[in-house]
Amino acid sequence: MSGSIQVHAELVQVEPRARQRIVCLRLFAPQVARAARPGQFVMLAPGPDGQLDPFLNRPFSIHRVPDADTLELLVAVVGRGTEGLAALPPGVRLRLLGPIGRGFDPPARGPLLLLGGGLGVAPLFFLAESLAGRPVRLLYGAATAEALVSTAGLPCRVELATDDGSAGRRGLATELLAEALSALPVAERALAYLAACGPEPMLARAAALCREAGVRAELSLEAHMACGTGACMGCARPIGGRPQRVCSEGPVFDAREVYP
Amino acid sequence: MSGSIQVHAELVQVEPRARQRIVCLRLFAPQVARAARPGQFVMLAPGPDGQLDPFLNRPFSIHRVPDADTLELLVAVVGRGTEGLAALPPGVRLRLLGPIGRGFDPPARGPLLLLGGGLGVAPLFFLAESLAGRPVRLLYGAATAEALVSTAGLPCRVELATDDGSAGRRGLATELLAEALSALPVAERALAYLAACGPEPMLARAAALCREAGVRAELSLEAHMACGTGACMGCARPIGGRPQRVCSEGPVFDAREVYP
Amino acid sequence: MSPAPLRPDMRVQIGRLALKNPVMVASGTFGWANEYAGLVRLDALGAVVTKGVSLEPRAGNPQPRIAETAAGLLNSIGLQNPGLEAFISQKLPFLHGLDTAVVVNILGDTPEEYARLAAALDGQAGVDALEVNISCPNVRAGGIAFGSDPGAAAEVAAAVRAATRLPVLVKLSPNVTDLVAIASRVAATGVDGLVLINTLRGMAIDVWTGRPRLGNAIGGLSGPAIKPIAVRAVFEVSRAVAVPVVGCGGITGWADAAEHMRAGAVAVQVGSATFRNPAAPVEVEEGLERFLGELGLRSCRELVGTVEV
Amino acid sequence: MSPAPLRPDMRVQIGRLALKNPVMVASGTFGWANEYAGLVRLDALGAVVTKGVSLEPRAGNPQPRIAETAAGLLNSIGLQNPGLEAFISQKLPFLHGLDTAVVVNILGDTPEEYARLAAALDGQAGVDALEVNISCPNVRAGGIAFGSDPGAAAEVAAAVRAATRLPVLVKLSPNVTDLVAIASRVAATGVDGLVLINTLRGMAIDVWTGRPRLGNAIGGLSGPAIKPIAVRAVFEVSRAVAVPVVGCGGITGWADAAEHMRAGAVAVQVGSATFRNPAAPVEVEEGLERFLGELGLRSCRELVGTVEV
Ligand SMILES: Cc1cc2nc3c(=O)[nH]c(=O)nc-3n(C[C@H](O)[C@H](O)[C@H](O)COP(=O)(O)OP(=O)(O)OC[C@H]3O[C@@H](n4cnc5c(N)ncnc54)[C@H](O)[C@@H]3O)c2cc1C
Ligand SMILES: Cc1cc2nc3c(=O)[nH]c(=O)nc-3n(C[C@H](O)[C@H](O)[C@H](O)COP(=O)(O)OP(=O)(O)OC[C@H]3O[C@@H](n4cnc5c(N)ncnc54)[C@H](O)[C@@H]3O)c2cc1C
Ligand SMILES: Cc1cc2nc3c(=O)[nH]c(=O)nc-3n(C[C@H](O)[C@H](O)[C@H](O)COP(=O)(O)O)c2cc1C
Ligand SMILES: Cc1cc2nc3c(=O)[nH]c(=O)nc-3n(C[C@H](O)[C@H](O)[C@H](O)COP(=O)(O)O)c2cc1C
Ligand code: FES
Ligand code: FES
Repeated sequence: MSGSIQVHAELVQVEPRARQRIVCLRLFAPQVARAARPGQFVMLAPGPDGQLDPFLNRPFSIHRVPDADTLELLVAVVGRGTEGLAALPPGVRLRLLGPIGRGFDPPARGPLLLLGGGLGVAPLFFLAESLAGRPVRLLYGAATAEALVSTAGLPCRVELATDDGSAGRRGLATELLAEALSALPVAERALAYLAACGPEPMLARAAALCREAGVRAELSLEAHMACGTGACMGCARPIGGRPQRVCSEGPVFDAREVYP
Repeated sequence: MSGSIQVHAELVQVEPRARQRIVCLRLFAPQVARAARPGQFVMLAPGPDGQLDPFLNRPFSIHRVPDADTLELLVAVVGRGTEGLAALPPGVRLRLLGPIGRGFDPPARGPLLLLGGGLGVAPLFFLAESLAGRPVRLLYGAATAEALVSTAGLPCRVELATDDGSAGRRGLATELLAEALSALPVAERALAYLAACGPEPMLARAAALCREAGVRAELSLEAHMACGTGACMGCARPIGGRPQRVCSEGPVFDAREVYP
Repeated sequence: MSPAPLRPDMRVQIGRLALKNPVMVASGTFGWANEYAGLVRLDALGAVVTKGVSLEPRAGNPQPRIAETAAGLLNSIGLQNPGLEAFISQKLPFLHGLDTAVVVNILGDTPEEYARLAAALDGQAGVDALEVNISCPNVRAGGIAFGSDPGAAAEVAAAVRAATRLPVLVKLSPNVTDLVAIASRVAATGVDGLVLINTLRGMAIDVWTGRPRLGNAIGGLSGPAIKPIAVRAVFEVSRAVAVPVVGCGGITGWADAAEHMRAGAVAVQVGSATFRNPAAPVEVEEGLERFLGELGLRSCRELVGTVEV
Repeated sequence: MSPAPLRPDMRVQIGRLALKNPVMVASGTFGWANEYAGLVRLDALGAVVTKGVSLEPRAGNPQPRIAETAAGLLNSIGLQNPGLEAFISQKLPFLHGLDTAVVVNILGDTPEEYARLAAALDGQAGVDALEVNISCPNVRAGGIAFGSDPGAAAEVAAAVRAATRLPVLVKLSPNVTDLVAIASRVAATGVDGLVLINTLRGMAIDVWTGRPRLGNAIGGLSGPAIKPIAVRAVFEVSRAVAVPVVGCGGITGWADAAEHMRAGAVAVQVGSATFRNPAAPVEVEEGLERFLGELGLRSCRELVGTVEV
């Protein structure tokens, strides 16, 4: 039994969000917005009803819920589907299925670390905003300054890393994580928590670092999806010793299940 | 050897043209517009480059050439391709191949009759405008007044017929033709000429009437097309005793070849 | 007073299997139906066809398992399923509670395995029919071999038929030279109906990395892209065999279902379309009913095989 | 000074047929090439493959002959062609004048007809190779029968091979259970290459009128919809046979051509894509050359069969 619903969401606005081709899609979808929790995602039709190509819905993390009626998605334009979406005029209505899956499960107290690589930062905005008032550090890495999305206004401390040093630290976001973890007082480590989303090598490294430090970590995974409802088994992969579906058992998993 | 060229035509405007779903597409396509002759048509991509569905280009008669740089197409919204076209925003560039085929060949003198059924009237506007100053009568039939396109400003006499009598004569355009033919002085009949475009039963009736009256008639035919260049044989049908391609040997044929 | 227009009779009979309407969901595209509870009016479906069930659990193929193609997709799920026992204990109870027919899709590596599955499901409350998958292109042993040889296909069909009192549908693969020959042999075993088509074998490659877009390299093609092949298969087979044919392949809207039925299908299955619109099967049923009304037909059976050739 | 980047070597060899680049146009989609003079830089093509030529003229099938489908189309042209004699006198002279290879597609109802065509074309100036169409789904006699039986396919191939000194390509149909078996038998006759795939058999019906959307009811499916089937066919056959394979099916852009080549094709044919964009074959060649440059490959031959499985 899925907690998702399907609506025809109105595309309110398409806004560029980084110097590279990243756009923010703002959608009017009150029922989905109200039910959404950080780390969940939606399946969005790549075009209006009746369009047969591209055929499949696209999975996108819920980037922000700026008000109770609105969803924001942060979309990297990387292929035919996202190109089509970025070019749609406001007013179009698109099928949207959501909110989908198991989101992040941060502890009620203790230090909170968020690690985002590239577009993986998308769901961490929603998470950071839901944790406003608590001690949150966002460690955010991207290839270059051009690929960074502005974090202005986020209610947390933000540290940046870029591969070429064009913004923040030169290097990987996981290097920021290694430092942040070693700076954690040993007593606090058992209470601490990491939420990470990004490329798999980054997730693997983050999982290893957190295991060493004894910090609980949750990872948001990706997989090519057809249904987004748990029905097709398209997104299933071995996690914790059995096939689990990224769409319905995830997309957020405990790091020790993913990298045992 | 085709006289057509392929261009990326800019869609300048999409304008409703009848109470029913008929739109006028105005395209900036100077090279094609300058070469166009009445009765020729174009193959227009149903969407921007890279769109794989709908797949095939659509054939449309050249409706008007309002200035040397511009083509107007009169398009009935009847299926997936025309729905997509009618919904495109101005500024889009569409592949366009044209001008294509053999157009009308009216005589240098003598009375001229144009017969249009439904959207078949499209190319007759261009023809009528090219014959401005000569004695031209346009006989124009449609199902209802809602389906009629305004003929205001055309440099010819216009007579209307609708199936339900909601505009002009109640009945068929071929009834107007029968009257016009019988009103022609017998001496003028050998000089007279009919250009007809519309549904096949109308064309068949017009051909029969003209044959009886001894009036030369040219008919513009339709066929499902793939290439529009004469290469695929998709539009070929037996005409004048041999397979002829509507796209390259037509779309305008002598009535006696089509209905021997 | 003019009489209220009658709603067309949507009931269909596929051999001994009675359905309230001709629109089912296709195996593997609707899970075990519980995934769609709350999202779709399950009771509005003619039947739910389950994901394929084997005797033992199967883990399926490596990622990626889905690759989009022009107006379709490739999948190489690899028939992941929890196995017969877990199906009966964990999946069947929910299905049993639905007010719609339940068709269990079965697959095995030998005719005996098929027979054992059929026998085991015979007594189970909630199972209304079996659909025998001899056509899945993903599993090396079994699968493609049975589906592409008339003798082997008939052997599996006969084994299942003999092992159960349940209505039996056999789902055929389009990846063959002579589908009519296979269909005829299978029909002669006394099964209740044929379902066609399963996916076509296909492949896609990432040109930049040089790697196949599916972990399993080759997968099954489905979606609107294959509809013309499916309609042709339904047309040819339904004219050649006496048993009812169920059409499947590329149905996204009611008109596609009507096309399959005109070609000769007594019922249809909606597959990949559900991925883009979970409500697609229900919308297909509703649209079909309206269409029949517009044509003035009193029963959906009147549409079957009405193509004018 | 850094050396100017070398342009990749685009030449390919298909048995004894040498082409300046690997991008041809597919039979039946480019007429006799004269239709595209003035519209396309014909000399930029690797080869022109003609519409199928038979001994006698053929009038083809009734209208409609074209029906669009999802990301593709059905055609039932019915191999309309002016016959061998008129081809030689009316079509060949123009082709001969082009600075590109000319491959004549031939079709017959018996192996003897194929042999006569092959013999007659042998001496003709301007003919660089033959492509044997044993796969067209439109003509009842011949066509489908040869293409779907390994023995018959090999018989036709051997007959053509024996009747001519020209390089011979054999074009195979995907509408078969075991394409590799047919390909192997045909390859063993000593032909220069295999071309795959021809169209898939399909059908579409107008749901309102109940009439097939093609005058001939059943036709051949082509376009992007079938690309995954074509790529799979190229992959499987190129690994199984020693003769070069030419890929055809669903190519609209350079990336599709690269996909076919990674799968195992030494060269490609662009078919239906030309209908929407006459310049497609030339754009495919240009894009492929740029792509090879980006990958740092010195020859297009280095891309062939590089899929990592
Ligand atoms: C749970 C989840 C959350 C995601 N959140 C975001 C997000 O917030 N912002 C964002 O920009 N992207 C996100 N992605 C990735 C996003 O789905 C793909 O970038 C997008 O589908 C690409 O579509 P396309 O048509 O442009 O690319 P194409 O390459 O043309 O797509 C072809 C097919 O592959 C699938 N696909 C391609 N890349 C991916 C990928 N990385 N993950 C899953 N499927 C893929 C597409 O969905 C489509 O079915 C997320 C993916 C998942 C699974
Ligand atoms: C020479 C010629 C001139 C034409 N001029 C005009 C015109 O000026 N205005 C106008 O509105 N229509 C004209 N038509 C008809 C027009 O081409 C079709 O209405 C249009 O292609 C329908 O496209 P669709 O996608 O909306 O319909 P669909 O039914 O979805 O189209 C599916 C396929 O069938 C083809 N098709 C459908 N109807 C026709 C038809 N009547 N003739 C040829 N192919 C068809 C389409 O091109 C497409 O390939 C002309 C046709 C021809 C051959
Ligand atoms: C992801 C996926 C999984 C499938 N799994 C099965 C299966 O387990 N058993 C089966 O018989 N068919 C299976 N199929 C085939 C479908 O039931 C159906 O025959 C095919 O997809 C064609 O229909 P469509 O074009 O409507 O999708 C599967 C198809 C897809 C796309
Ligand atoms: C209108 C049309 C006519 C065709 N005629 C022939 C033919 O005469 N001989 C032949 O071998 N193949 C013929 N074909 C098949 C194509 O050459 C090609 O194999 C097929 O269309 C798949 O390629 P595509 O997807 O790029 O179109 C024809 C295809 C089309 C669409
Ligand atoms: S995408 Fe279908 S099960 Fe996850
Ligand atoms: S449309 Fe191809 S020959 Fe006329």
